[in-house]
Amino acid sequence: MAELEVEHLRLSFGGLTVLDGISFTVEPAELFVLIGPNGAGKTSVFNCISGIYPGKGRILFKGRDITRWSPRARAKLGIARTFQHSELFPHMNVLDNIMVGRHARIDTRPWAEALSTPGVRRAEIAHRAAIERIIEFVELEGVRYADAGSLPFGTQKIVGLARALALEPSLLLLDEPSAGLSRDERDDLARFILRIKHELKLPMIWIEHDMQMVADLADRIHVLDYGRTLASGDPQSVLSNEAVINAYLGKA
Amino acid sequence: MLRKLAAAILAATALSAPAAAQDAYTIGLTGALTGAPASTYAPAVQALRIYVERVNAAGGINGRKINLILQDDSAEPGKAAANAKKLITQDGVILMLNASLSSTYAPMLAEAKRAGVPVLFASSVCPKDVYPPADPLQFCTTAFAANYDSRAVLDFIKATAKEPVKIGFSAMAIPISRGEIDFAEELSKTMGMTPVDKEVIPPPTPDYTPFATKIKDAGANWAYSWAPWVTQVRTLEALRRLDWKGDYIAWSHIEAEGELARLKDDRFYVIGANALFQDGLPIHKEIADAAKAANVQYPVQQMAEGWIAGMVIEAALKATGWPATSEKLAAAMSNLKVDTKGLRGGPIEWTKNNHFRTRQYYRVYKWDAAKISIVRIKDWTAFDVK
Amino acid sequence: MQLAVNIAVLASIYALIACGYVLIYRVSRVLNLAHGELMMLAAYLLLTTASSFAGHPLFAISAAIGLSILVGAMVYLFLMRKMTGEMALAAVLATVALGVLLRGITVIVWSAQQQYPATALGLVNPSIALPGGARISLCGALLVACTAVAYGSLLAFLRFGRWGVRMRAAGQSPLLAAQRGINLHAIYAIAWSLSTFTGAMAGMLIALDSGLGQTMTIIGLKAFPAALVGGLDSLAGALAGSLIVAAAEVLLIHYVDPLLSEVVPFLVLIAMLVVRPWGLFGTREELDRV
Amino acid sequence: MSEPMLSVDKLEVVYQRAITALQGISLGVAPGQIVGVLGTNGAGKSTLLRAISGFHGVDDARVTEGTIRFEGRRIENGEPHRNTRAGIALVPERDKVFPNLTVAENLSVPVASSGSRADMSRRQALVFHHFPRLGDLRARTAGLLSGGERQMLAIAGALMCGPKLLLVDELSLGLAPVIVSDIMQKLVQIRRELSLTMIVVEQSAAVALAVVDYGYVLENGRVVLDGDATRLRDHPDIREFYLGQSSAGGRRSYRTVKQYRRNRRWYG
Amino acid sequence: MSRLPRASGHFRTSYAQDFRLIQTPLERRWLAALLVALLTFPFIASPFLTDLASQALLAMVGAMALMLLTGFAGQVSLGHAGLLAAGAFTAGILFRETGAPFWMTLPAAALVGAFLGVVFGLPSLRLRGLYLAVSTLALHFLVAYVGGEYESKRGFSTGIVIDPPVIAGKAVTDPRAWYFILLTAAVLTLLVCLNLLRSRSGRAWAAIRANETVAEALGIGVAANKLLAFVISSMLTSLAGALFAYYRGFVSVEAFSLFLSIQYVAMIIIGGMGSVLGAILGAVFVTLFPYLIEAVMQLLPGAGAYAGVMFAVNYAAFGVVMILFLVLEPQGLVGIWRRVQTYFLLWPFKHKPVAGARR
Repeated sequence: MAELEVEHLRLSFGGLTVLDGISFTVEPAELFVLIGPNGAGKTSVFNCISGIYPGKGRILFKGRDITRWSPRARAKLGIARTFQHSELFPHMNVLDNIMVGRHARIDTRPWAEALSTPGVRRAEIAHRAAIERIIEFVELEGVRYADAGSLPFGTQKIVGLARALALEPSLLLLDEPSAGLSRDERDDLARFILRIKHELKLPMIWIEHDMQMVADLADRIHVLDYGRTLASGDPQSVLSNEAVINAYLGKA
Repeated sequence: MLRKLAAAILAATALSAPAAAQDAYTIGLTGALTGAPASTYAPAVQALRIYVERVNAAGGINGRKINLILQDDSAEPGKAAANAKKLITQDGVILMLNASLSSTYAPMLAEAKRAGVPVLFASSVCPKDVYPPADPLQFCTTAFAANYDSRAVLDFIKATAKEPVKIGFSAMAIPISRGEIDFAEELSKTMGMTPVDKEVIPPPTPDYTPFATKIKDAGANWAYSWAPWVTQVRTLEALRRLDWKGDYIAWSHIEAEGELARLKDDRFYVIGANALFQDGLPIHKEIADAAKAANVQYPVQQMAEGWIAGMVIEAALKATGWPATSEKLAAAMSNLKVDTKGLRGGPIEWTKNNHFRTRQYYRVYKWDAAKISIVRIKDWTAFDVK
Repeated sequence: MQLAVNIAVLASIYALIACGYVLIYRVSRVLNLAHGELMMLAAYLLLTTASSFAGHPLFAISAAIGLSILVGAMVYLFLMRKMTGEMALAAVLATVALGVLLRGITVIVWSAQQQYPATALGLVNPSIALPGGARISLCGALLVACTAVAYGSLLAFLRFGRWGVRMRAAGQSPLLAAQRGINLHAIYAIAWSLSTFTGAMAGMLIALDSGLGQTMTIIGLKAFPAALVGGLDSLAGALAGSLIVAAAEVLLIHYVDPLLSEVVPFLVLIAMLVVRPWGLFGTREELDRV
Repeated sequence: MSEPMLSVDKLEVVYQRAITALQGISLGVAPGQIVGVLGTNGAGKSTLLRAISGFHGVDDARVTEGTIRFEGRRIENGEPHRNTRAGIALVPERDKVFPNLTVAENLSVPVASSGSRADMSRRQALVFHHFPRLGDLRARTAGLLSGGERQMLAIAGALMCGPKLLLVDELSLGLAPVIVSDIMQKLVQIRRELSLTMIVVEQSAAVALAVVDYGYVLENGRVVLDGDATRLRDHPDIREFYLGQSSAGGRRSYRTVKQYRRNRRWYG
Repeated sequence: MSRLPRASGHFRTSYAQDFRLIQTPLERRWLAALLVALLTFPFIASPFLTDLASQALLAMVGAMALMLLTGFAGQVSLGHAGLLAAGAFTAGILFRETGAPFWMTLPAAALVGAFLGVVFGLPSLRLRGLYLAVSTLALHFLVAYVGGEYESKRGFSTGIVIDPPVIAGKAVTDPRAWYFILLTAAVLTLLVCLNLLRSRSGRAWAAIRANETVAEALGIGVAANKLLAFVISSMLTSLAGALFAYYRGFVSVEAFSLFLSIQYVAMIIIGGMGSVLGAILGAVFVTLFPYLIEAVMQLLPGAGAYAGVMFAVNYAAFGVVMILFLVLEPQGLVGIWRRVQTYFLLWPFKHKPVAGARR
């Protein structure tokens, strides 16, 4: 059974149609890559899957129809994402940023928190330990207590990835994680993505502009253009598709 | 946190500097000296201040000076409470004065009761507790008196009106004014008048015409307002602009004398307990000279209220003797008779049971277009206060 | 008929004050809570010029207006300019602090006493009979006229005037406006001056009509819901909002309970915020995008 | 090379008094040149353009070291409107038009250094000549324009400032390649007619390298590579990273990245 | 929120240490000294100074509550005075109508506060920033209107008088006793705030404040957490209002004017946004400042000569100082405090190395 099924997803703002009937499925532990020119609607697909935009159509996750679910409920179900510009909370340190990502997995009550009951203390410490494993996983030990806003751009993107992982997700949405990274940082990123795929066995949807990374890593590619599907399939066939080359890669 | 302590220490050193002088009668006042209602209270407080300065310049009382400490509360009760606390604990006053809105009474009295310090309301509305049976610690010199005023007003209307009275009322939306107008409305019915309309007007009102329209449309031929001056006079002005021709009577606040001359309205009566400066009594000249010498900010016509408070305080302290304590002062005040030298219709007399005055006197004035001056319509009429 | 006149006068008062809030908010996204105090200051300035130019009321009025325009520009240059880039709340608080300062200054200079600039100018304020048996005071009529003229010329200026268009541009996107060669400081200073100018007109006319005291500031605050009901960034909205609030107020006074007039503007405001949070004519803030 | 019109020397820009966005950037632009600035997202390209056009109060950014000279005058930390009036006009990446104003109003906003009415109408005629589409849409509200029309309006707005130096930020962003190359050609044409100088910032190296005379590549706030267009086009790294072409087959696959932590992380 | 380990030579060896409020022995010693100072203060200071300190402590409770809402959860409120009034009126009305004792009126006030928190918070689901501030302002006027109507309908024209609370069979009137009651209230509020801020809710608020959309996508219930912030803040504020009523022995609408709301906003801004310490410093500053000016002006030569305008000058000076703070020190008192601290920590160096410096 497919992990995620998106059927006839449509989205429009005012008169502007952003998504015009997109359909695709993501299989377990699959690295599913979404490409397309700027403004093609890739991030809008993410916003629909994570529930920020009210898209029309159907979204099924592990067989359940989540189209009408709130973003919060979807997060609880395990849909985690990163953001194009990492969107960290700049005045919080790395640790707290990642802890925020774990919000949906913590279930302490505000009244108990106000009194800092032993239960709350235990929970906080346990989650802190869990966060530390993620910090190790993505090698952020050195910047744990640094304010997120003061970090270099590349590190911020990795913190964003760690924040998404903190949810212990069952589906990971990566929005242009490599944008703005240097070649070295891209190496790191590729390493982390492969580890997530092999060690955590997570399905991922990945929006990417770096065709080289896409060609090397993707299991399947889905091409969007002006809110429509242009092509879909394995990397080789998609990247050699004439229509894709014309619309997206251009005559460079 | 450390900073907090540092600030506290700084405050301590700064505030302990002006310690209370031990060889003077220390009295303190909290009043609305800034803020929206300041125009009613600030002139009275200024008059009181010059009065005290005059007494001190003349050698004080029983050989001791009066140390009058002023505190501003901007008519905010919280501030008044803090002021009262400061006056009692820091300055050690033996008498507290209030010249502010009625909302400041409760917090101030709470502090005064705890310390056993008497409170004198000067220029602020007299609370119920000064009427018989009086609270042992509360006193009042302010001219106006709830209920008695309306009685006097309605008596005057009844005596003056030539045709059946259809009366409209105007109050400000503050409890004291609303209460008085409600009382007057009920009373008017028992006196054979027809109350046709009652407007309770919120204080921040840019235009009074909508309210005046209702009074006029109700067909009133008389209107009565007992409220802060602004409400009284602006209701009248709005009525006149609507071409209303009826008679209008209002309480004679400290602003009245200047305003009668400004409005020049033939059918606008003011009723009050203070003699206007128009009467030209010797005491009026005395006040005018003192005000001129002190270079005051406010017109001399607004000084009478504070002056009377000064006269009463002087008499009370004289009777207390030296050394003075709050208990001795309260005792002296409970048995006091002060000659107002014509500023009021008679003396201010306090007994154990009555801390208002035993008799309240009223005079009615209005502008006379023919004479181009203010004229007295009705001389002192007295009401016994029970 | 009298009711209609009452509504018109009250709406004019609110509208003339409200457009000051709108002008500043629209251009610089700052809420000026010192508007009432600036109004009051202008009226007090009139009191002073009235005594300096005794016998020349027009001269005194124009001098006072000139002074208040200057005050508006100075408020921007010496205070609000320093607040650019700060939190919106801090900027609002700065205007509150300015209000406190101005209130203190007016008491120091002019005392807390109720004053009558009309008397000082030697002006009378007769009442004019209108058809239908209604009446209006001269100042009331002037208020309506001034509001009409002020709104007419402001709307025309913003729509067709070269600098009006630039002001709108600066309000929409200050950065781009600056990159297009517009001196934002000049624009903001103009906005403050204009706002103080309209506020000054309102303050002076109200003071001429009914006297001048510290309560003027509260009137300034009362017009604020009117501006919000219409949408803080729309001049036409301010006019409509003022009409709605004034009509609600006058009709409630007349037919229901005068006491309600105090809370009516805020009730209308809350109703509005629930239905259309950005106001009648206001523009909806853009959706957040990730 | 002739005397540079604009020279940036060891520029350093700090955001919010804490975050360094540019470090020691130096570049020069000769009159009439089109200079390209390439780099990935967050490399500091837009910051560089903004530093040249001037920071605004709310940016909370400052040039902390280095200089920017325009026609010999220092303009670092100058206010945007002054720099614009000195002859530098920017076509920003986002918020490039006033959405609630009409096209005509948008064009009447700019305050030019030589702002006589005749100059303005001459410029307006020029703009409508090059972008006839804008003439047709005169009364349309800018917020309702399509992406391409909006970009044209943004360029037109900048031209109305009467610039000597035109800065264009991410022209290709969100536009179809056909439209991009169209507008690019127009820009080249306008440059020729008005003898403008230009700096073009692009993420898409393909777009930029087609028109520029000289290019700089930025990475993490530093210039890592510069040279004329041919040199850049032929540079293996550019081919690999920005043009997405594999050079001579010797490319390392991401799939084969070493699965251990790179130890150079331990040296600062 | 977890903090950077500060003192050198002190390393964290367990996750629990990340969560601790007091991190180093030095901090513990300072805290102990402060506590001793606070406990002995009323026995050294005059009753008047004790009253001032009590006022400041009461203001701290309200300021911390507002800081929680505005400084941390990012929800701007100008209706703080309305909530204080609600608490005070709950205590006053219950006392007047039913003679309910202290220990019943306080929880009632908290409940009313919680309810009003939801009411005041509902607009925040649709409105942001200044518009939200204005909606809370409007609600403030409604609360004041209801309170005022109660006062006049029941004939309490000069406010509702409340007897001092009775604890252990004794009426509490002594300034020292009140000082300790209010100190306890302030310390408890401080602990509640710190506890919330270092837990899940506190992080959620910080996230919402920084970016609502991102917070929502991360699975944070934005609406629920906003309302939670309003409810907790309003409860604390209401309690402060009830304490005010008992402390001053009265309740009246006039005591809860718009200006009071503004004073509280001034406290958190002058103190320094987004810092509990800032709320405390701001509360102390705003409470004591008028007295300081007055004291300074009394010291000036010839103070008596301009007694007539002195209060207006005092009033204006408050405006001037607020302006100076806003213009010159946007970080507030806490900014100054941190600078001083860093200066001593780093001496003889001038700048802190940037955390997580670029590779």
